[in-house]
Amino acid sequence: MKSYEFGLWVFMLAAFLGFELIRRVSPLLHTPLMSLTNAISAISVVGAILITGEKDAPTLSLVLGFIAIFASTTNLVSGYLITDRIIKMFKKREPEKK
Amino acid sequence: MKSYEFGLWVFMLAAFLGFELIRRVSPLLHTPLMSLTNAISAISVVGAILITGEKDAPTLSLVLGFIAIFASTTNLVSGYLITDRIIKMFKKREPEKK
Amino acid sequence: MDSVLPALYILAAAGFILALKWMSSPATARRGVIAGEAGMLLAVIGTLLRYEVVNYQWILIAFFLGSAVGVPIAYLTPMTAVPQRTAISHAFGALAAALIGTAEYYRHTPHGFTMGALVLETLLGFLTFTASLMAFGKLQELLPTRPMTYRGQNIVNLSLFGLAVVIGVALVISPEQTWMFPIFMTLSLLFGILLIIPIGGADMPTVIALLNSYAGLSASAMGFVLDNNLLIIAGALDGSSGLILSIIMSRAMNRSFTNILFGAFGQLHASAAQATARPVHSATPEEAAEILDSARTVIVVPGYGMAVAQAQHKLRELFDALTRRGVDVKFAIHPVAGRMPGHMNVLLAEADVPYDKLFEMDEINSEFPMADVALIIGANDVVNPAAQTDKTSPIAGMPILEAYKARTVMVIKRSMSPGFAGIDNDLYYMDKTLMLFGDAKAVLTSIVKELGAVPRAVENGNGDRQLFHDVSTFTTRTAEKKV
Amino acid sequence: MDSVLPALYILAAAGFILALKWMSSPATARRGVIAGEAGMLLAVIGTLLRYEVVNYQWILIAFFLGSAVGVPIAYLTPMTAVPQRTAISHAFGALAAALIGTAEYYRHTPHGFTMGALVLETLLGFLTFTASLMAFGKLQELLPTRPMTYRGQNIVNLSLFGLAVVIGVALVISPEQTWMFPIFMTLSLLFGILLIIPIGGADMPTVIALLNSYAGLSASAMGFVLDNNLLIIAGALDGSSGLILSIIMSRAMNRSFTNILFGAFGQLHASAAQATARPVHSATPEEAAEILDSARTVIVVPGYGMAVAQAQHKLRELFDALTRRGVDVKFAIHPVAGRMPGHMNVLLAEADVPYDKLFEMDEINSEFPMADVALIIGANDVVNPAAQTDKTSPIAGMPILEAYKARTVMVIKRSMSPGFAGIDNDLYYMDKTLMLFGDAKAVLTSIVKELGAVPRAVENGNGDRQLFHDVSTFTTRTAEKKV
Ligand SMILES: NC(=O)c1ccc[n+]([C@@H]2O[C@H](COP(=O)([O-])OP(=O)(O)OC[C@H]3O[C@@H](n4cnc5c(N)ncnc54)[C@H](OP(=O)(O)O)[C@@H]3O)[C@@H](O)[C@H]2O)c1
Ligand SMILES: NC(=O)c1ccc[n+]([C@@H]2O[C@H](COP(=O)([O-])OP(=O)(O)OC[C@H]3O[C@@H](n4cnc5c(N)ncnc54)[C@H](OP(=O)(O)O)[C@@H]3O)[C@@H](O)[C@H]2O)c1
Repeated sequence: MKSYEFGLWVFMLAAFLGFELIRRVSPLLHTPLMSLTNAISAISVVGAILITGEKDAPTLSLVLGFIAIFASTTNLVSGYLITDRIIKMFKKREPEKK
Repeated sequence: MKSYEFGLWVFMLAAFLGFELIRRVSPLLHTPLMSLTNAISAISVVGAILITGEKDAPTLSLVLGFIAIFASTTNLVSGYLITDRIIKMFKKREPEKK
Repeated sequence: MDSVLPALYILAAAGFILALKWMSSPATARRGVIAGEAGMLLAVIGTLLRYEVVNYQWILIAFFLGSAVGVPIAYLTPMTAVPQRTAISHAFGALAAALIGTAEYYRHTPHGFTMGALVLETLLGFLTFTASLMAFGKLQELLPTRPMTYRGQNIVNLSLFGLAVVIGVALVISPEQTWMFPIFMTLSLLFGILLIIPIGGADMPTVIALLNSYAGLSASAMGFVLDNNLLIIAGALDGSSGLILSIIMSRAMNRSFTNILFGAFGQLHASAAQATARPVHSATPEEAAEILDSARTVIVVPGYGMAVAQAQHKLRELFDALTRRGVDVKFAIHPVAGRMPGHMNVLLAEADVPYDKLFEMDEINSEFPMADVALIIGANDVVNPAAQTDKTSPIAGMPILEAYKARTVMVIKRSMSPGFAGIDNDLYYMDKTLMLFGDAKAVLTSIVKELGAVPRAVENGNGDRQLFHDVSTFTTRTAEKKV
Repeated sequence: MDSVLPALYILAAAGFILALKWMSSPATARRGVIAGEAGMLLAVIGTLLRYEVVNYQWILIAFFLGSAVGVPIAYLTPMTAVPQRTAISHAFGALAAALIGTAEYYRHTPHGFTMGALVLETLLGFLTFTASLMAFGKLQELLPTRPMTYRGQNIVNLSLFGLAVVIGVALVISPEQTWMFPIFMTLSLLFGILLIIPIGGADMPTVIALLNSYAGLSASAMGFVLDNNLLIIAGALDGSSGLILSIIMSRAMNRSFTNILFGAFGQLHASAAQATARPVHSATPEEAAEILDSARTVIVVPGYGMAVAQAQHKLRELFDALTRRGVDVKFAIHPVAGRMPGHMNVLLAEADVPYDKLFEMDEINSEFPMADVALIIGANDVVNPAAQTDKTSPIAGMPILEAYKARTVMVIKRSMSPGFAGIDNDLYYMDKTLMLFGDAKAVLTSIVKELGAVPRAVENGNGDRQLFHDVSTFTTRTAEKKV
């Protein structure tokens, strides 16, 4: 089987799964959801590492890869941290419940 | 990449997806759900065809494959038909709604 | 061709996924079935067209025979026998998977990871095969339904299973030792039988769901063996479905898997039902008809007894008669009422009760205190207040329908004998409870007939309906087993 | 090693899936973030350990710089600026994807399917990059926020896009023609800019969600290029998330995608807001405090104005003061109140309002008729009854919060000027409506201060609370723009 064929299987399943998962997210959390998916999209860092770290990478790859790693790391770090910061704000007031 | 590795990817995604999908099914429909998944499990027919239809299949494969095709076709046919039969029973009473 | 076939498989998988997705609500369920059928069609065509497949005659004959058996099963199975059909169909599916694994072993004798998958496939396939047959036998009452236990049973079963696993591992290590395979097969088949023997007939639905899950896993494993994504996906969907249903069921019964598999629950408590002679009020169908007619709101709680008596059509007639008289009738459906998930829903749907009159436990429990009558038809455990009040009860903690909060409770059953859990029900002895002894169908028939005779309460000149009966005046008799 | 790395990737993907799964409710959301972080960590480690990766210094420097920029962004961004941050982060993500595609093109010049994926990756990457930068500019008000339109704009944009697609296809057919690539790049970048120019600042949130979806698809395409399942999965999850959010938003605004992308909506109706001089009742903060104090139930409707004024903390103080006085205070959250999905929820959570006091539109709409006071703070479109009554209104059919059904309506805003949709709001002219003109934060501050001064209504000897004001006695003035 060709490898892109496997890619299509994986894409189809992941897209369905994404729909089911996101549809369930409470509107309360749509803002942190946006920053979380932002952070997840920083997965490009994987591709960036692969092209930058390669043996004998040409200068073009090095330069573009460097920028790409920088850009996705920024996303990665700020995305997770800000999501965490937002999530921490959501709390039930404990004393009121008891 | 080894082919079973792809299999693991696919399995992981499909299992998550299955959980999300089934959790949403209304209890109203749990009985037809059971017969539907029954029908889907008749997908074994694919494997059965592959071993029976092979060029120069040994007699053992032929016999076992034949039984397997028979068994899964029974499932397939009765599973879908009975699900359909059950589903047709579920209806809102139209006159009452208007 | 070579790029079309994989596309067919991907579309087939999407069809299965959409089938489950659309199954989530009655409005889209039919579309779901069609998507599932389309998926299967694509899968079969996509397989038949593969260049490896050259030999068609046996395949077509088997197709034909399978359809010849499948069609009558689909149309002749009564709705009450759906659990049995499910069981037998698991048996068929698992057998197919196991046989394919066996054939593949003798043909190609795979190694490594693939052999591991093959061992898993055949183990689960064979054990699910015999276990499902046993479950079928118990549900169809071809076999004794009570759990059969003996000392050391769990130890015997576990050692057998352990032995099967050991041989399985040995096979993975040296697949060429073909002499081990028949032993492995036999052990798996045997374990399937022994697994079910100690489980009571009433626990079968949960077990069946679990077996569904095993059958799915077996199909997934087959996908790994044959390097076929479609099988992996369909198997995984199946496997999670079975697992979730069994979790839902055991949660609604407030029991754990281990308890079901090793507990021999039904047996344990059957003895708890000593008919302590306590007085109950009983009533005749005429009296019941009068009370129902004068009620404003009635909540019907159907249970296993309604299914056994096939009383759903009569119940619909009662529903129609009462609705016509202006009574507000609702149905309260407990998640494990009856003997399989969604059992009551299917039966009532079969009898044309509109599904927007059926309410789940959480939706309706708050309405019982406002209901004039709770009419319990062949249900027992699902309305037993002991679940809430008695911490030592075997069903303690199981969520129940709070029928005991209704102003009047009417119970249709044949005797004072207990239900599936085998325990007494205090609800029957309450002052506001009236017992209508008899077969559910017979009693409902009489009530419907009487209702035709009773003049409509609203027409009594009195505009507003009122309950005019005093339950305590009804015949009091001492509870005894009647069956 | 060779069997560990793929396992790391699979676990990473599972981490992302669990992250989204646990994001579904506040109780599990933190666990979700941790799962996401763990997934990312595994992905990065799994990549760094791959045997192809031999050159670490640049990678580590870039890591360091990225973190140095990312940490301050995370901690210094005020909650009101979250939409902008999201936009800039999409720009970064898309840029990374596009650059990786470019590097891969010049290094390996793939063919066939892979080249198709690469073209898609760079097209979406570059256009999302510039489009997100533009969106950032509009949200941060570095660029004029109103839509900029000119005749034939759509035709220009579409032809540009068409040209980019044609060159893209040509590149797929003959990837060796490297001279085409820079043109392709430039066109994609340009199209991103032109796409956003005609869209109003207020439509940005929907556009941003859509760009999120594009960025996700771009990452998925990268996965196909680099033959990397993890990228495909993460991209697909991202893509569907963006798509669903934009669908939710446009549905809640009762508009279509095409309308948002080509409609230049904000512009169109800005002119509709002619301040017809009609009389309104206005009140002072003291009067408002009195009314609130004497109410039993108050429903607060926050909107964009609360966000702009950063009034959420004062609002919490008001909530506390009223709750202490025995008033039942609830918050009604419209799905598109504010300027991004979940905007109000985040701000109120930031100010420590317990989230079980926040109610979605469908939950709370039935409660407005029973509410003594609906307190509208900087919201406008989401409570405009024209959506229900006036079929010709641009927001006709958009579901609204039915604040107009409350016994008394109080509105805090700075003037009579309209909101995002640019249309007048009849709610303000109703007899039971009181306008509290001023900045939301300032007005709330005064009300809270006054509340301290007013003696508690319950303490007036009169046990049961009663509304003792007659709205029509309040100052009537003629509506004019105040800003
Ligand atoms: N639904 C599921 O998925 C599922 C799965 C596994 C286990 N279960 C278990 O099954 C039980 C279901 O509860 P349930 O309340 O529905 O049933 P139940 O507790 O088993 O009680 C059924 C009652 O129906 C009466 N009955 C039997 N035949 C009758 C007839 N022909 N006419 C009138 N009455 C008749 C019986 O009393 P008489 O003999 O006196 O008539 C019996 O008390 C629960 O304990 C549940 O845990 C359910
Ligand atoms: N949430 C989303 O995801 C999203 C996405 C895209 C579009 N939108 C759109 O945004 C709109 C949101 O509706 P909305 O009711 O929240 O807001 P709105 O209709 O835009 O109205 C906001 C109101 O707040 C007032 N205001 C502004 N600054 C203020 C301040 N400092 N103090 C007090 N009041 C102030 C303004 O009136 P004054 O100038 O008189 O003060 C204005 O009327 C909807 O039309 C929606 O379709 C939302």
